[in-house]
Amino acid sequence: MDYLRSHLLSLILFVPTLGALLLLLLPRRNASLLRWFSLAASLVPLGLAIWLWMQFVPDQAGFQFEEQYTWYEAIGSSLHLGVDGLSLTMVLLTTLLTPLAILASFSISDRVQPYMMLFLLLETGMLGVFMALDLLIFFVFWEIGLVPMYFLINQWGSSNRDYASLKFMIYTMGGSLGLLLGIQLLGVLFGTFDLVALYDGWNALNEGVLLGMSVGTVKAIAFWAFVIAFAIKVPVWPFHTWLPDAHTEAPTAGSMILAGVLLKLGAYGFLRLVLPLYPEQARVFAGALALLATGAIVFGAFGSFGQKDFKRLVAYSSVNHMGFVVLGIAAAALARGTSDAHIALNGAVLQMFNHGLSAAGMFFLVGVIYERTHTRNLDEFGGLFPVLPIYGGILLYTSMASLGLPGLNGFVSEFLVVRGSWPLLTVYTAVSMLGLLFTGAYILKAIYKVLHGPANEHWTHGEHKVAEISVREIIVMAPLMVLILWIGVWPAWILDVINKAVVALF
Amino acid sequence: MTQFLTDPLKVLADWLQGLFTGWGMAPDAAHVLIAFLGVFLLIALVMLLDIFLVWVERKTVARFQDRIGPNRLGPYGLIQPFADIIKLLIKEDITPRAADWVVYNLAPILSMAAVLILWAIIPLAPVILNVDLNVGALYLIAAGAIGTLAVIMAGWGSHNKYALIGAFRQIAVLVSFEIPMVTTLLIPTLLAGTMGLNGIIEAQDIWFVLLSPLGAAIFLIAAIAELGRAPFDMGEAESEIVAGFNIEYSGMKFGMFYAGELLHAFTFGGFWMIMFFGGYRFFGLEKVSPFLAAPILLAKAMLGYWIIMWVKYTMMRIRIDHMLAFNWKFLTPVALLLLMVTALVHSMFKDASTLLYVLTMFGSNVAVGLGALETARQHSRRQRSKVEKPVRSAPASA
Amino acid sequence: MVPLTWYVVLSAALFSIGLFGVLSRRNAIAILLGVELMLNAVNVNLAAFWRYGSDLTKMTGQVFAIIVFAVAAAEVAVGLALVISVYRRHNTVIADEIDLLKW
Amino acid sequence: MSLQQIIFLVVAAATVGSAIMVVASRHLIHAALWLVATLFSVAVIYTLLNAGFLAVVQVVIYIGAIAILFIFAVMLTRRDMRDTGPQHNRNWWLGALIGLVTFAGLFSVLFFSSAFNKTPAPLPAGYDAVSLLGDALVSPNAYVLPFEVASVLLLAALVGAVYVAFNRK
Amino acid sequence: MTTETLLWLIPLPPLLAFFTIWLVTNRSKSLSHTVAVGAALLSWAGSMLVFVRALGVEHLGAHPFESAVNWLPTGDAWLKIGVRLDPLTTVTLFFVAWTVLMIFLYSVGYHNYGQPPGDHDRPGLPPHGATLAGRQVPSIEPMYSRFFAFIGLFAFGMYTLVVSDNLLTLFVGWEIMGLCSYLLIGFWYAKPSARDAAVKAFMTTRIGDVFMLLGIAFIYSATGSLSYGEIFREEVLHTLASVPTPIFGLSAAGLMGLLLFIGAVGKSAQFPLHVWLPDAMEGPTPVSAMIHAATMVSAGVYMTIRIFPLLSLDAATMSIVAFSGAFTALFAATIAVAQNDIKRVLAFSTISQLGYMMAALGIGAYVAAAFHLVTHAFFKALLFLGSGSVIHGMEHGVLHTGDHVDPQDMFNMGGLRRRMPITFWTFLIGGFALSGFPLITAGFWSKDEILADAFGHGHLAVFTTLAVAAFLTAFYTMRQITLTFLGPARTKAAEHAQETKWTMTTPLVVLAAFAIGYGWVGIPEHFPVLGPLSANWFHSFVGGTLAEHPEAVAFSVVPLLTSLAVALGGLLIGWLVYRNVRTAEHDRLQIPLLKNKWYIDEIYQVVFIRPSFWLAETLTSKWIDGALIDGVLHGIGRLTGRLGHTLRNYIDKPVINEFFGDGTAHVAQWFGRSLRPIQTGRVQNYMLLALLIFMLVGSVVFYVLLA
Repeated sequence: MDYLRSHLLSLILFVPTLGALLLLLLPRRNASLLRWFSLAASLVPLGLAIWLWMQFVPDQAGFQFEEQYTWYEAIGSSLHLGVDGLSLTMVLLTTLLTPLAILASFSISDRVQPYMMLFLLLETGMLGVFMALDLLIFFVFWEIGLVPMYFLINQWGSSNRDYASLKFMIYTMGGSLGLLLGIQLLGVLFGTFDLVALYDGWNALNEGVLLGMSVGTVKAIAFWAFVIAFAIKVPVWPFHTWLPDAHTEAPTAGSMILAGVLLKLGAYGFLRLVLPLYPEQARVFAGALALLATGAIVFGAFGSFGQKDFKRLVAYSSVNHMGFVVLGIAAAALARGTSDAHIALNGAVLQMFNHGLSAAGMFFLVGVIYERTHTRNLDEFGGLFPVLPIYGGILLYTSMASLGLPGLNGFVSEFLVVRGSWPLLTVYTAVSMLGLLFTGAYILKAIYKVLHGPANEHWTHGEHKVAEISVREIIVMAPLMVLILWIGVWPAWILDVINKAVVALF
Repeated sequence: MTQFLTDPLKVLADWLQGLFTGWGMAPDAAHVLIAFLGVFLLIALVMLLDIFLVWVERKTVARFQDRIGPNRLGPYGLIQPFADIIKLLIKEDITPRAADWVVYNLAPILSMAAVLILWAIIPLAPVILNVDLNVGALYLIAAGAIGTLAVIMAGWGSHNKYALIGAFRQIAVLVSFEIPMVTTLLIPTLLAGTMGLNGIIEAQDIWFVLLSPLGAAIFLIAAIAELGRAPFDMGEAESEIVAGFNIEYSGMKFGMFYAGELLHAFTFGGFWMIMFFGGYRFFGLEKVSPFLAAPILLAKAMLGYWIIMWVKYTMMRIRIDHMLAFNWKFLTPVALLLLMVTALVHSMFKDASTLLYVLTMFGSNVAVGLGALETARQHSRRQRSKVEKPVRSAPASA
Repeated sequence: MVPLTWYVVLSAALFSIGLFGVLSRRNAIAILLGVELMLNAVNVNLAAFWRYGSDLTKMTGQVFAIIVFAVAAAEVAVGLALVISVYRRHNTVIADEIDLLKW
Repeated sequence: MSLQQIIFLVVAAATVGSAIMVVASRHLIHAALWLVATLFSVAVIYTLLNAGFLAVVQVVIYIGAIAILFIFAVMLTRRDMRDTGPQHNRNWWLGALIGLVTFAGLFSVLFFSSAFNKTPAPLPAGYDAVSLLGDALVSPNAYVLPFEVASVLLLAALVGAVYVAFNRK
Repeated sequence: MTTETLLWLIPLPPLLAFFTIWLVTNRSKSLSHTVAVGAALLSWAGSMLVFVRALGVEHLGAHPFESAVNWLPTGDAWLKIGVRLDPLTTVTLFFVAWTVLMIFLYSVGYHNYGQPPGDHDRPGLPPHGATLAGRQVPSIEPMYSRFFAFIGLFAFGMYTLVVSDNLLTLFVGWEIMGLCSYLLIGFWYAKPSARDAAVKAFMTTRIGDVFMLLGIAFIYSATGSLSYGEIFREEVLHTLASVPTPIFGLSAAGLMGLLLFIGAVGKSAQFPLHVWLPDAMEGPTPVSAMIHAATMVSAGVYMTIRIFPLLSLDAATMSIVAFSGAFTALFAATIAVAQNDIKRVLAFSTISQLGYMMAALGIGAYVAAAFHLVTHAFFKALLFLGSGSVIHGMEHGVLHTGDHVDPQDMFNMGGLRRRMPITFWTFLIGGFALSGFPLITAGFWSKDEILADAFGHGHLAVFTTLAVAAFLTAFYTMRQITLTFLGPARTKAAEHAQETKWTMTTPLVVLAAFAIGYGWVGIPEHFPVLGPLSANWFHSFVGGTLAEHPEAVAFSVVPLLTSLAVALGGLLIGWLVYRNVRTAEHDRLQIPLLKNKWYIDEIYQVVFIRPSFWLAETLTSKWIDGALIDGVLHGIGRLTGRLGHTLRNYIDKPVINEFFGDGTAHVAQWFGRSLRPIQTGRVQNYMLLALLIFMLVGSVVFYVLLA
């Protein structure tokens, strides 16, 4: 037990890798064994993460469950893990979504072994980013998370997958180049990559000359290097165009994880690195950030509303929702330390979690219907409600959550963000309301096109008759739905942890 | 006089030493001479014993086969072996033309020698240790190696298919069964903490058979194979390859092989007893006088020999591939496993109360044995089903 | 007492004989025999040096000898296996005739 | 000329003689048997060196396994068990030369260097080479690693040999 | 059980009913409606209990029942949510409970419980009737259970909204009702008109909601709290009133009020955002009643009354409210005149009545507004249910006769007075209440009070507008009654129309009772004769909600007479005109402008909806994302590709590969070729060679170098 306590994080982090390796030993033919094994392998971290949540002490500031192992002493980088309220939430989200995604991909029958392995590796990558307290480790996991996703899209994706995967890969890589340079700068400057150390050192350093420029300039450049990397990942308008392609082409479970967790990496980067490392620059450029965020919200909503492809529609909705996260972050950057900032950040982090739930759910539901009809074109659906009452109910429920209906989770976070950013960024907030309005528009459009309207005979009769959602798929949705409602009705349980962390950090 | 009773050899040696030096011989030379005398004495005794063994063997097999056996010459036909020897001696001494003279004639001598050198290390009594080699157990194997050599020389030397085939088969058996034998030899070594036979005997306040019955069993099996006696008599499978490696031999050369085999069997009986049944020890009697101890050992050896005979005359011969498979796939793994288990349990319980110690050791052995048997049974069942399936399904398909 | 020199000379002799065998026998197996001789020579040396060493509690010599045994066993096993398989393929064990490995 | 020296000389003579027969004899089998003889006398030399363990192991491994293996191999690689044709290759004289030169060189170096003519220290009382050897072989601060490596090597050799010699027909 | 606990519990039964029906009893129709009605009954009982208790409290307004819990941690504070029972809540709860219960009961009959399932009814379409023993009879609704689940949720929303003590939970209930209206209007989702209506309703109200959300955020950030008790404290209000904002020079309070008011405009279908309400008639009639009477639209007004303290701080806002309200009242009335669909008429009348209330608020008469809210809830529910009953009867006739006329078109009706007496009389009461028939009907008292206030506070413009609207109201109400019930039947269907079952008539009767009786609790003190008889309980009670008690306006004859005149006049004229109009052609008021609702929908279509589609599909997706951003990306990609190509062709291939790479290889090859002959392939030769060389070197080293 003690061992478990003291190595909890590394266990959570590496159990999936272990599972992936063990997966190699299993017979390749026996698909069901592989599936169930990988499911089990991904359930272990979930269990551990829940235990972690129980053991976590919200009131205690700073990082908990810290672990530090020497990794690359020569350049002063060590495998330093730890969680606070922010990362804890994200860890929970990741460990929750991965089993669901794996369960969702039970329908994959082509090269199950590599598929599942990639998934487990992906989980490690994502968890690593959330747990890392060392810039280099952070970056390493950041990139690790990229590779499996690339292959998932490129190998198991749909028609246009090559383009999408390449775009995803190159775009994100390109973004992270700047990040790498920034990290190097810090590392070289202080001889350590340890975040906790850098927080003080880097902030203390304010005047003087670096690389022939004034520290301010250097910091500003580094700031943008970081911001662009994360902005691409989030994605903030106008860096978002990789997202619709990637999401649309990725396999269902892939999109679940992509929307559910990968996007959060960027936002998390903002919270973990940008705000603490560059409070000054963040305050200066908050306006620009807010502008981009508003762009994401409004254009995301518009773009989503303009799609004919169900999955693209959902994909754009991610842009729209993540926009709120960034808006909250911008607000916090502007007025660090005020209660408005805290509220905005609470909203942002909670929005990350909520979007993780609802977006994953939406993508899964899209996948479900795609598996049955093999089309994502909204105009080809219509009137499916009588055929798929249960599916319809679930779709309504989930889309309402993503629409931000009060009583479901989306509302709480969006309200908090709006509340937090209103006094600070009044105009941007007001404009972003347009986005909120169109959120409703595209959600309703989807339901309108898919469920409502005169029944489309092609799907309701004959050999194309679509089958009702299966029990397995319901099981995938159930936890998401429960959480959606739970957070919507009683957010305190999670928001309390977030809030304490936020107050302690900013 | 009492000293003679307690330590006769020493008395004799001293006396002779005195005698020779009295004749003006260099002390070293005298010493060497006495040593040689001792060796001769031992060999002579052993040979006598060997001749006696012929009688024993024939009697026992007769009894096993519900005959009477030799019964004309002397009481119970005790004189019969001597008659046999005379017969063998007066036979013509044949060497096939194609045969390789040296090798051919060297083989029987070697095979006899291989047995005889074994006696160099047998501790007959606490004071009659012969050579108390500190690697006795290994020496056993080494001697076995020489026996192997004899067999192959015989097989090759007599330039005869059957002989060669027989030799090959014999060698295959010998070489492969050496491994479980060594492994099981390690068990007494491990328990006693020495490879010296006397040390092993000394250590057997509790006979090792109680601590490692399975080890004893495996050793016995391996020994029988080593002897090349039924059911493992691949070398001379009368019904298949007339008489195997000694087909071309006749007269005393054959006699040597024959006697060698008998003595070998007896000797291994003795070693078995030494390794697992306390050698010359018998509830403290051995302390009284070597004149008690040596007979005790011989009696025990005779018992072991009898058991070996018992096996030989009750079991049918096993096909060679089965036998090798049995060795490599069953006996060796079990022996190794047993060795590990023994080592483990021994190191865990040796300081515990004697009763507990014995019980755990015995229990672990039994457990290993049963487990092994069960696995084997499973395996064979699977094999059988594999073999039988077509038989069962054939009529259905036809 | 026997001086160490005798032993080393003996082993030198063994070694040279083995070397000759290795170099000049045509039969692959015979070559291996030569190798065995050389190995033995080495072992004799090792044992002798152990015995004549200053510190008898250092078993280095014997340990080396043992390891040489192991190596020898391995070498023979593999070597003979090779010979046999070559024999299967080319029906010869004459070293000169096995010269596929040329330009 | 003490007793031991006599014994040594006898044994040494036997060794060298049989060794020469190994490389000289026409019949491969004889060569193998002569090898056995050599090995055996080497074993005796070990005993003279108070290395009983080595002696026994020598017999077990060399005679019991290696020699037998040789004989097997010989028999497996000869249709009829008689050897035909010359046993030495064309430039055997070169080999002989090299052998001689080697021996000469070594002899000159060894025999005339004073470093080697020393006599052994008497074995201390209660000196047990075997147990010492055992400790040396398995004690972690001695030779356990080479020992393990050797065992692994053996295993590999075993597998390799089986694989190579396996008859794929 | 303490009143607070009770308050917490009141909304729950319908919610539980929703989940129970959704998850458990979905298959069984009878179970479902039992659960739903049972839940409604429970909430009703709770509300009544609370109501009674509330009556027993002195100065309830000063010290309301309150209880709150921490909900959201915000920084170092908590956002509390809770329940609150003050007079306004009490009266609202009262009518909500009654109407909801009645509507639940009514729905059982309306969806033909007990009838056989239809021959080819499909979920998503209204039932087409079944053949029973060769005769066409109404068939039961296929999605019966789902309907009850939805209205259960709806009721939950309304109750939450009413009992909550803060704007946030109010907003929660608000939005939940928005969802339910969407679901219920689109209940027959397979009907294109229905689904369009649903989306329209949701989106239109959402526009309001978005502003309301902003308003809430504004209030929250300004006052740090959302519960009425906090934000309506004197000092808070004072500060808010003093803070200026950049937007039309409104004070912060005014801006907040305005934002929230826009929300209400959306919900209560005030002028710019009224378009969804008429289309909402696509839903089943009980839904219409639910939306237009009991709950949703009332919610808007209720909220506006709630924030009245805030509102009243800024005159500008007040006047905006007043005028938009008055305008809506008139505007909607004009449209109502020209409608033929029995429910649409009612819908527009609703809009105009809500306009009344807003106007009343605008002029500061929030008590009157509340009063009218309650009475209107009763009689409008009555009217809708009545119209539903009429339609039902007509459908019966349609099925019976088999000639398929629109059962909702008033010009297909007539003479139903005899066919369905109960419906007729109740509808009549409702109608008269709506048109403010003097003295007996509740509508009269409430409407009169509004007029009186308008007059008394000197908002003459408002006063006149409202008066005209009132006249029109009376007129089209009478028109409706005449066309529907009086005169001979216009179609065979109407002849064979049939009175509906007790489940539908009972609610009518009950509501009728309220439509008459509820007026009596609010008779102004100074009213001749009647005034002294009964104290103006409502005024004193609800008036206690606010800190400063609004003084009852002095009685004057003008408004009284006006209201008498408009009401009676309207009724009379209506009857005279439509007494003998047989077909729609003869109806001279069918002006296209009015009939098409002033072409508002078409205008919106052109001004907002099309552009938004263009924005989304063309501008954002095609141009910005597709062309601009991706274009840039692809450009970069192509550029780098070109660069790599150049490097490869002009550097790598010639220089590195051919010169360095192959060159080295060639040299090595040459060496190899020339050294080849040494390779005899005989192992012994190699060994010989090696040893010879070794010896040479060795001897050289040993004998030459070392010596």
